[in-house]
Amino acid sequence: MMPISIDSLCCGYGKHQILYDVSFEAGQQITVIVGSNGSGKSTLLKAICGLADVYSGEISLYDKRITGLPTYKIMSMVSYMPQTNNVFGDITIRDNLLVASMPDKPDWNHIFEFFPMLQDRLHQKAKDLSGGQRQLLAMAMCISKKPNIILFDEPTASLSPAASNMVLEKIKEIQTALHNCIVLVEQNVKDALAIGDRCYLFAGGKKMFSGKPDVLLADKDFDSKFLGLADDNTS
Amino acid sequence: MIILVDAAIYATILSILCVGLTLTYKITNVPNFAHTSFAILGMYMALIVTKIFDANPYLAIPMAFVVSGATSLFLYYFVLRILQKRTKSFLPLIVATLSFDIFMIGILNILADTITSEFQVISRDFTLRSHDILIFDMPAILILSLAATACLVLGLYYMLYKTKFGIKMRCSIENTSLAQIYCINTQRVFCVSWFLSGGLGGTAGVFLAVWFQGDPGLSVLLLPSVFAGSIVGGFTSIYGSIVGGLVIGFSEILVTDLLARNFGYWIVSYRPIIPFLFIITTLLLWPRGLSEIIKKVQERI
Amino acid sequence: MMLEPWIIFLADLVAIFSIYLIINLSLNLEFGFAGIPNFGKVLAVGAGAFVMGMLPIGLYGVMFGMTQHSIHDNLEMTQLINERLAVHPELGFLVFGITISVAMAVGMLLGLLSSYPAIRLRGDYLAIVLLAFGEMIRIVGINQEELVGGTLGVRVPDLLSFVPEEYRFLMFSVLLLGFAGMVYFAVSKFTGSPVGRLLRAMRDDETAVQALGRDTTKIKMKVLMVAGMIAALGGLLYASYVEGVVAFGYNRLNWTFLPFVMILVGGLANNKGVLVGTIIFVAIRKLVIYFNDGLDGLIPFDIIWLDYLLLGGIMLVVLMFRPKGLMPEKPNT
Amino acid sequence: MNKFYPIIAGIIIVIIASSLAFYSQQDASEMSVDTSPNAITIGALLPATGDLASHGSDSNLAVQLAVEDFNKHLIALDSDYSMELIVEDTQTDPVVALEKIQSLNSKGISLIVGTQTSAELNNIKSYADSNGMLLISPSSTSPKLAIDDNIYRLIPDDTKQGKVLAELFVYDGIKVIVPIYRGDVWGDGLYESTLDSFVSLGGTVDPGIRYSPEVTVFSSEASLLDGIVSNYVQDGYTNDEIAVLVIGFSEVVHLFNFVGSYDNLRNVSWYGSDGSSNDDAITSDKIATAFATDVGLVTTQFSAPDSPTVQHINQALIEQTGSIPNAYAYSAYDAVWLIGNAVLETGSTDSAVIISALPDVAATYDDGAIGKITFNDAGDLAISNYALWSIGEDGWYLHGYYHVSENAFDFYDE
Repeated sequence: MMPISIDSLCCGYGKHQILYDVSFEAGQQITVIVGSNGSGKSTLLKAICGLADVYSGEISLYDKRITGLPTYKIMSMVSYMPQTNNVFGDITIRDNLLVASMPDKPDWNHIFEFFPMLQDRLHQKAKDLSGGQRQLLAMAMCISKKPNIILFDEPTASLSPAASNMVLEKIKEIQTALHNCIVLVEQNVKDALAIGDRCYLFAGGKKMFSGKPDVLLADKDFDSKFLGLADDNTS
Repeated sequence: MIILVDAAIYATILSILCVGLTLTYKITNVPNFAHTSFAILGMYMALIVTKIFDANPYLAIPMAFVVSGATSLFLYYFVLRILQKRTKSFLPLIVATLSFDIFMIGILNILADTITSEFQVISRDFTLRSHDILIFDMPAILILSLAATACLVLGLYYMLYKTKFGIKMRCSIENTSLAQIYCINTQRVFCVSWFLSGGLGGTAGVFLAVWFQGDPGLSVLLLPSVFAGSIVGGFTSIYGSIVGGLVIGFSEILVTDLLARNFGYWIVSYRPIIPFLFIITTLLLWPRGLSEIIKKVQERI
Repeated sequence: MMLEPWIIFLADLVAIFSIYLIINLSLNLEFGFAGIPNFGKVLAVGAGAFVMGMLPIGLYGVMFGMTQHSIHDNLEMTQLINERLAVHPELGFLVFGITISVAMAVGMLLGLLSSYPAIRLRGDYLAIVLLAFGEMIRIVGINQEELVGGTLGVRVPDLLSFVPEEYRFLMFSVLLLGFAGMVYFAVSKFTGSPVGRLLRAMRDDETAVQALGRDTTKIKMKVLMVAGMIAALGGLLYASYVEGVVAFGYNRLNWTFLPFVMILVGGLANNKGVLVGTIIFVAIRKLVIYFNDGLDGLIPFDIIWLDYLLLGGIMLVVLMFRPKGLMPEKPNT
Repeated sequence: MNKFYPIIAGIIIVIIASSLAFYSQQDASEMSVDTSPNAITIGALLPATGDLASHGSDSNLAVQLAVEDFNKHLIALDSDYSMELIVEDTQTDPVVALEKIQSLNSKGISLIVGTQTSAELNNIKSYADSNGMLLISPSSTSPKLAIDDNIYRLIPDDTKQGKVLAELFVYDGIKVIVPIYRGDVWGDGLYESTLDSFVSLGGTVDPGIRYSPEVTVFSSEASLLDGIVSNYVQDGYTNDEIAVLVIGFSEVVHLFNFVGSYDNLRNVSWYGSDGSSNDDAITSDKIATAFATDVGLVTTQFSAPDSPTVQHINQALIEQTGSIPNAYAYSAYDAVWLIGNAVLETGSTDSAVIISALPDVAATYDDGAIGKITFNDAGDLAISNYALWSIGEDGWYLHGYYHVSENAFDFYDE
């Protein structure tokens, strides 16, 4: 039983189609999705969460069909960390975590085990945190319900190299500890592939490659192929 | 002295209305031009309770809260929610609330006609002031409207900061899609807010009935003052709107009085212009309202 | 000899349609094309009417050497003037021409005034400020008797005094249609030119237009001035059509809200849409007024309120089901 | 681009076709308007919302009653005529009033009762004149509209009432009048005429307070009024020499609720106008009644106070609204009868015939609610006696009477 299985999905926003006939599977491991800007990798995550318009195809979580369900219902099975605006800035860190674990009370020990730095900042407002800290808080919010599936949308975007390493290591740590299904969308290709167990390459809204990361990394033409695709898309 | 009491009552009632208006603007970004019609609906509830059931007007508050709240919810759920899905522009929303207001004028007039024809009760230009009671030798309306405003301040604080629903509400306001990601049924939060906003309007309406002269047409006349209060308060700050309502209420009465005594009584008939002047100056000079003014004053000091 | 009822109906419809078309075109210029939600449309419309109420009677007074007070002896004076104009129609047209230019200049100035907030504010805040601007004219008009007779209003000398009485309103409808046609032609030319495209570009992405080196502030000012001119013309024509100005009538419902509804019904940034929206709305409203007494007795409440329920209800339905109007803006033209 | 022209053309054709279709259907089936030669169709242009809604609804009911009564009268006469009524709401808005009169005109209705205010009348006057429509206003009192035209006004213009009020002040020994009045056509007009009359009789009139009809709460007005009155007290006038004249409609109740808190204002006499005469809104409110009795409020109202017609109207309207109608309702009632009688007299429903016949018809009409109707050259009610009303324990009572021909008062309760 696959945590996530997607069958020939076409989706987009309103009349703008983004993904074309994409099939996708993720197991209890870290699945990395790479691709250039606009290749539709983030849209895939949004489609799973019910935030994009699905035109055709099926999305199932543990064999349960979820296409068309409202977001707040899907989210009881999945945690999703958006790329930006992923914490509530106007409320305290404590309240952020409270919201994230509703309807239950947060398991503080579980959260502080992974993110000890949050412990003494509980009453700070989230908007007062630095960029890296904010990403950590967002991740903490994602794991507060101990979900079986976590979707990370470019968690390292706009972070310094040191902070992004920290974030990626955290993701690895979470997966090792919880043995759950993690889908990671990344621009930071090489670092992401290093922690991934399986990877997908998207371009122009279509799946170009899927398999072990080392295969992709080992591909001699990787750089040129990848960058070439990127060029195609940005031009 | 008397005028201060009068002004205090007017100002507190106004601030309750401003809170309702601000609440829905803050949460769903709709400047609700039909807001005062909920208050007029509340006024008629008070009339019905007082004249038909022969009870104290304040007993109408629960009924007014529910009826006006339900009307407000209707407007949101069946009109604005759908409209917001179809268009991103704010203008159809404004026009929709204005249209709803026209519709409400029809409904309120039918209600007034029915009250008169069925129960022979005067239902236009009515006032229930003589049904007010005295508490500690003061008109109950003064005590109750002050108490209601105080309750509103404390109650909203408690609700927004101490309850789970309050946190959900603040999250939904700040970032609707993120709130959905964290399993918050934002639609329900919005609906509750509209219900609350309408309910507050209805409650204010009961107070209005005891102090003002009620008529279906009052809604249009009251609207500028309510908007001015909310805007002076910053339009998105709930506490600001309470203060804004008080500022407008007191200024409309005391400033008119002061100006008339100093510059001549012809000024009195220009009174309806006061809220508009407040709206224009606030939005042009300090669009974020009182908080911005306070900040600027602090910087100077 | 009375006219046939259907001619009367059509003539009245054409008159109201033409006046609203002129005002709606100017609103569409501001809101549809330039994205400025002028919720104070009544300001320029009212100003145009006020000029019509003040200027001609004063001019004729000087011309004919009248000693009466233009406001206190207003009725007597207009009657005398109308008698003279019946003999000398050319004087009427001369004064009418002068009045139009003055009214348009005033409308332009008010457009300039509206541009002050329009440059500084956006969206609903701007709409509310302009709404407040618009309310001023009515309140001042009611309270300053010297302007247009305060609460009673004034009468306006009739340009068409030389036309036989029973054909006067029919003739005026034709005249109004002519004006509306001219305005429509001019506005279409304007919006069809590169300026129209620039306006729409500014509405959609102001920074991009600024990046191209265009001064959006100036563009907004110009648009508001042009639109103010047209709206003032509309107000002036209404005042001359009814031969009177009553400050009470220049309220936000009649001259701001209804025009917005009409352009939303028709479709923004599309002059043909505005034309369609105006005719549909004016016609529906006239037909509702005309036929609603036929329902008397069929509904459980006073027929009068049906007007409100229908007006409110129809607008809500249109907004909800055709939020972009009947003729939506065509992309990339 | 060009495909839109057919759409526009189509829409216009549909609209024109539908309106024509309706018309032809109407001629055939007499759907909404009875166009048979024996139908007297009257239009009523009265406000149901807006500033003067409460008066409009009284007049509206009175017009409906009059049509009912006149139809009974026609049956009694065994006449072929029958009377029909179409009521339109002007919303107290001059722009809407024009739309509504246009609609009436296109239905072929040119005998109209309305409008309530002089401002609306001003906006539709040319339209009515050009289209040869008769307008009988039950309540437009502005002296500035007193000219010879198609408009009749079944009400004396305000100069008459102003004079009565001034005479009353002199009679009661009042030296100073402090007016508080409604800033609309009616209030402005009555204020000016009272001022002129009283000053010419040697009295003093304070500029007073002109409040906006859009005012929602009377706190500052009450406080300012108190200030003005106390200034006159300080200037050495006794309380008996100062009076407040309130020129307003039902909002007077609201005002009384506020002024009651000020001692100065309780100690002087108060006078009112036809706008508040017989207004049950005052007597149904405890505070307002107590205040009015306290200050001995006296109000003036034109009309014959005790005629059977007035009692008939009162009875019928109390049944529907629970309160005595305002005075304009009597004029509205008479307006319908005048039109009806004129049709019977002339045997024509043509408005031009009716317009010219109206003064003669009025002269022979004796059962009017407002008494004997004589029009002056401008088509306004020429003479009217005035009743003086006061509030006692049992509500409104007739306090006195002013005979215009003798320029003298009769008081009933002294």
